[in-house]
Amino acid sequence: MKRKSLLIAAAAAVAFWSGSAVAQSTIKIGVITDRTGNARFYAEPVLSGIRLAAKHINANGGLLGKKIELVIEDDGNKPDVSASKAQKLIDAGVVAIISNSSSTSSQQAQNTTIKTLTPHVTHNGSDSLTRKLKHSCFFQIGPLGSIQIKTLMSYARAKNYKRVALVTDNSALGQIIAKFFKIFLIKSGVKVVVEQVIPAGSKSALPQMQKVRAAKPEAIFQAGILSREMVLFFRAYHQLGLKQQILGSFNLSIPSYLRTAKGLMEGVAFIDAYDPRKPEVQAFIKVYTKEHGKKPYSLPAYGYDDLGVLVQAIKRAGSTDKVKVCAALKATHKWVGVLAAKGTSYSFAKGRAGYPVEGAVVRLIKNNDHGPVVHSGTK
Amino acid sequence: MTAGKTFIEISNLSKRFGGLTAVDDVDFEVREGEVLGLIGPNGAGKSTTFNLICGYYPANTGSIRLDGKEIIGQPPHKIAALGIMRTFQHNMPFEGMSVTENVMVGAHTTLHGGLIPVLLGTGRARSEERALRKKADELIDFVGLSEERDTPVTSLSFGQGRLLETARALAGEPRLILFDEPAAGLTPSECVRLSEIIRGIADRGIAVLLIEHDMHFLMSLAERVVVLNFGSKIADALPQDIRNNPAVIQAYLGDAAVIGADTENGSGADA
Amino acid sequence: MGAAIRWGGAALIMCVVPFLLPLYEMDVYRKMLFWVALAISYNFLFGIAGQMALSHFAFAGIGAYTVVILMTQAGVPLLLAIPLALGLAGILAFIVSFAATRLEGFYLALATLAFAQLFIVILDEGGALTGGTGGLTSYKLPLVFGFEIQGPWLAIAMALVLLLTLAFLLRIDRSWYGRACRAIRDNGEAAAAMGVDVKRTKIMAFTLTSVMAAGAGMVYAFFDNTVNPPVFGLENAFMLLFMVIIGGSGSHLGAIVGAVLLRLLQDMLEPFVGQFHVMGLGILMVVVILVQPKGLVGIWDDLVGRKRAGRRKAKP
Amino acid sequence: MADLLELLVSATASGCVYGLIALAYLLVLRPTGVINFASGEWAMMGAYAAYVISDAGGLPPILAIPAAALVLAIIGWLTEWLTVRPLVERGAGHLAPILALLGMLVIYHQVVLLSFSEDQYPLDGPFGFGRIEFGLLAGSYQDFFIVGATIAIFIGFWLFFERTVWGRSFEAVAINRRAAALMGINLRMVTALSFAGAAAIAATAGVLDSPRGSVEANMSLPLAVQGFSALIIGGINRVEGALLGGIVLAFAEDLTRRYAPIPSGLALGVTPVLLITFLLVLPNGILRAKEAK
Repeated sequence: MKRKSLLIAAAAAVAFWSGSAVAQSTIKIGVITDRTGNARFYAEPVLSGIRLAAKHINANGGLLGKKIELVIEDDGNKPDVSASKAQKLIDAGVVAIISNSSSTSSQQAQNTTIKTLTPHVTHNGSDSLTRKLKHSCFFQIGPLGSIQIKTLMSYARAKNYKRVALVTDNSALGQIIAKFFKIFLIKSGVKVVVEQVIPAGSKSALPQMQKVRAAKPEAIFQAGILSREMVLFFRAYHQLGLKQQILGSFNLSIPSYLRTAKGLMEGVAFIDAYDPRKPEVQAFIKVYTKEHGKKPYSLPAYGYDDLGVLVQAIKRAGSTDKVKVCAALKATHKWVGVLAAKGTSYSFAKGRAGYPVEGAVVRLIKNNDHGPVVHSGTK
Repeated sequence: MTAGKTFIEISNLSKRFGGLTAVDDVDFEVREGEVLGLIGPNGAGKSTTFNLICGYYPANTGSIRLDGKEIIGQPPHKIAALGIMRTFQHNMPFEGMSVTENVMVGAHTTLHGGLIPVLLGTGRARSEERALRKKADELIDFVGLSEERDTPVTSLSFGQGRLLETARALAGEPRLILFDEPAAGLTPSECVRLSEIIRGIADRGIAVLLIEHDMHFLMSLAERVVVLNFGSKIADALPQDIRNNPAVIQAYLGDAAVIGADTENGSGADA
Repeated sequence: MGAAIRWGGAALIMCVVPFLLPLYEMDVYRKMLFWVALAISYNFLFGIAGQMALSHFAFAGIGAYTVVILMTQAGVPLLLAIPLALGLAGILAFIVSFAATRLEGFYLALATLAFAQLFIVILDEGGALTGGTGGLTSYKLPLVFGFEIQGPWLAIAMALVLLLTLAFLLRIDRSWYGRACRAIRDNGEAAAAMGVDVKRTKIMAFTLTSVMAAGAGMVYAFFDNTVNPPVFGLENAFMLLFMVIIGGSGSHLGAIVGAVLLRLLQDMLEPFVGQFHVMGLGILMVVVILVQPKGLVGIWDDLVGRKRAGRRKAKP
Repeated sequence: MADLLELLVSATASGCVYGLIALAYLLVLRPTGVINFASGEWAMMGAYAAYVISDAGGLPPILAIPAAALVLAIIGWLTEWLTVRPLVERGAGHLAPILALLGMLVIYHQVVLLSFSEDQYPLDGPFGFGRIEFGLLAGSYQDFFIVGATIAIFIGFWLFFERTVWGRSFEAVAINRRAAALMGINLRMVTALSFAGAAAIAATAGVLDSPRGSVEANMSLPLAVQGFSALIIGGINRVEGALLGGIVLAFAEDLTRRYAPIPSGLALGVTPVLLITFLLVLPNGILRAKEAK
């Protein structure tokens, strides 16, 4: 019995003994995505954007004369698996890694990329991803929670809100966005009179929204990202006859809300990460529609820019050497991608979160569709 | 085969379940090394008395004294540690364990080392384990299961299971073993074998308390018989006197023929 | 003497291997060791002591979080933080174990599942102490005698925890205590009649194995230098159960086989079946339960048994 | 006051959904002794079935409910036939079917996850979400519809168990399988029908609940947890216990969220705390078993 167990343990250990010989005829970019877990439905559209970008670049002569090869790993949105998969990608010889599952998973994967000094890019919008870390080669390209709230605040400035409600859910990202919403609301002298969480698995948001109603806020800031729970939020809002303006995060730009919360979102202001007035966006829409036969929204654009940022850096670095790519990424200055408002551009020169502070736009839901841009930037 | 001094003394024992008095002011005693029969019609309170002795239920009133010390209120495992072991009416082996291991569990109360010596793997812990295994093997030989040592417990026959339970109870070095209808369900030859074993147990100086419906089996073993009816004791006498006791005959009226009849087959299970 | 050589050999191999492996394989290897360490202690609790508790992974989380919080927030040195974290896990386990003495079968599963849920709620709402939903990150193990413990050295630490756990469990399993646990699993009433203190034995089994889980969790906390609630959630609690069942519950070897197999499954199967590899887990579970309730080691035993029986027949 | 009454209407509707899931657990648990953690998956699959039926099949919502229940009844029956019956016939222990069903849970979940391309789908209720008032009681059509449908289902089951020969035979099996078999009751049929019925009821719960939010794969685990919590709170011995447990649980959750002075995230602890308390203090739940007749 004992001998058997030990033998098995030893055999398993030996089974790992394998080398990795890499012949580089392509430029490998690693993607950690979620195809089996609960972030799958957000990760897949982003992945389609990454793929589209790779196809587009390869069709136009490739990168440094080589073709881009995407090496894709599934982490099932499990943080510890994500860290292992990051290592697997690095061992497979990728130049850089794109993290495309939840921010918790990206966070755990960072630990591997820090140790190996591998360029690591994600569109996760959590401020804490870069604040907590001393990772010099980690870059966020999505609008941070802080940028989203600043943009919303600037949009709402004319309305001069003094007392607002803050509603979110109990997902990791929803909590982090809410945290930054709160910090900036307080900074701008706005009082958060009531804070409510609609946890996953709720059957109704009525108790929370009654509390919101009782606190008589002038507006409701919405930071949640769980789709079902957000529908509960909208339903309770209407059932309780609330009339306050709702100001929501980028999450409400996901089109499936227009189907599940049909008719419930009229007039809601939400952050969008891209600006349809921009020529780059129009071009992206054309390419995407040709490929997939339907109009894209911001999630595929996140993926498109994830790769876009990396590619422009590698081009400037003129090499796939990690240190050089890192330096080039860091030196990214005034790069214009699909994301971000007209007239703004990416610069990592100052920090590791490159989404332009003025880059987010506010749109309103009109006729159950994403309406025109009503505001952009934080000024 | 002479009974020694009294070591368990039961007095004024009563147990009620809701409105039903299952055991009503019963008293009797068990002497060292004797085989004491406990009989009575169905529902007379025999099994309840058993379970009171083993500590499964607390008694409502009365006392059970072992060497003069009250044991009512002690949980079953403490009672076992005091030297009272039992077998079950329906076999209850530990199915996931070997025959030897089953018997070794029976010796649980005789072990003295704690967990620390086991973890340290001290010589004493090891020698205790070796001695225990040897003792278990001897007991398996004693009940005649030597051939079945490696058989999975689940494939033992019913009679073999009964023998296993007997060996398991003996492993605890008990002063008293309670048998709950041991002959029920056994073949005639198994009955003979078991009654030899029970006699052998008594010869070792261990007292036996025997509930049994098979009067032939019981009468051939018991040195003294206590009869219960509707929870009360109605007789406490030598086997030969029981057969002629009018109160007992009255109690068994419906089953009068059973008393003294030479039943070849064991009577059915006590439902 | 032979035993010492075998254990020493196993320890040597398990400690040398991580230095030979490429980094990814090393990382998978040490995480696999973590799962194996949890699976063997869980096997003792579930397979041998018969307690279907779903709190085991939560205790790994308690160990991990406690040691990190003690070191990074309270400034407790490592050598003191370890016993303190184990002690806290032990006390909590001792309290929870009273549920195990009152509840059986799936009722115990439900109660411990509720405890595991409660643990996650507390982590999520713990504010700065637990880092909330994002967990704690970017801490580091302090230098031990000027030496930085990381990478394969953590694999060694986990290997030692695993071997210690295994040695511990094998010893008690083959003693009076292991027999008492099995007896309670098979028939609590009969065990009590044999003088086994059912309550005490159950409490001990639950507390001991939970502390072992906490020990493994403590090492795990420094693998990626981050701990967060999703890792210690219900999904992994059930995964542990699947490992033990598929490998063969009640068997130490089974637990090891189950943990190694399921951890490797997602890496071996994924390249071939892609998104369907998680479903493979469910299918494997159903098939094992239907075909061989003793798990994969049961199949092995059957094969060996048949071969032996065949040989025995052939001889005379 | 108006707030409280409005909350109670909505909480009652939530409680009814929990109660139906608890009933799905109960229907399997009583005759077989098996707790089926996949009940939450059945509810989720029922919601997806209703979506497909009403979206692609064009059936009106009121007909999509029985249609989804029927689809799930078939799945429930197949589940029993494939994974539980072989185990029962082999005489495997109580735990084996529970574990096999856990395996099925993973399979169900993955099949749904991989068969649909978006994370959520809308499902319409038969009467929409208009507001309706009965004196002081006010709530949405859907809430009142959930309550009405649930009461009808529970009355139906109560009558079935109390008044019909078939129902009695289910009860007999629940009390003693062997004795019931000796009485000539077809155990196989009873078990198969229990699973089919449980799946249909779980599906109904999913279909009733989904219009309030949406149809999505993630809805299964919370429903499974809330369902068995309701079951334990109400007591596993009586059909009406399931409904009572569900309503008590929903009230506890919603009233805590509304009135307790704690962060609303911490209110998530209500369910596990209630579950642990009931298991340890009142393991038979609120409703005791009826005295044997």
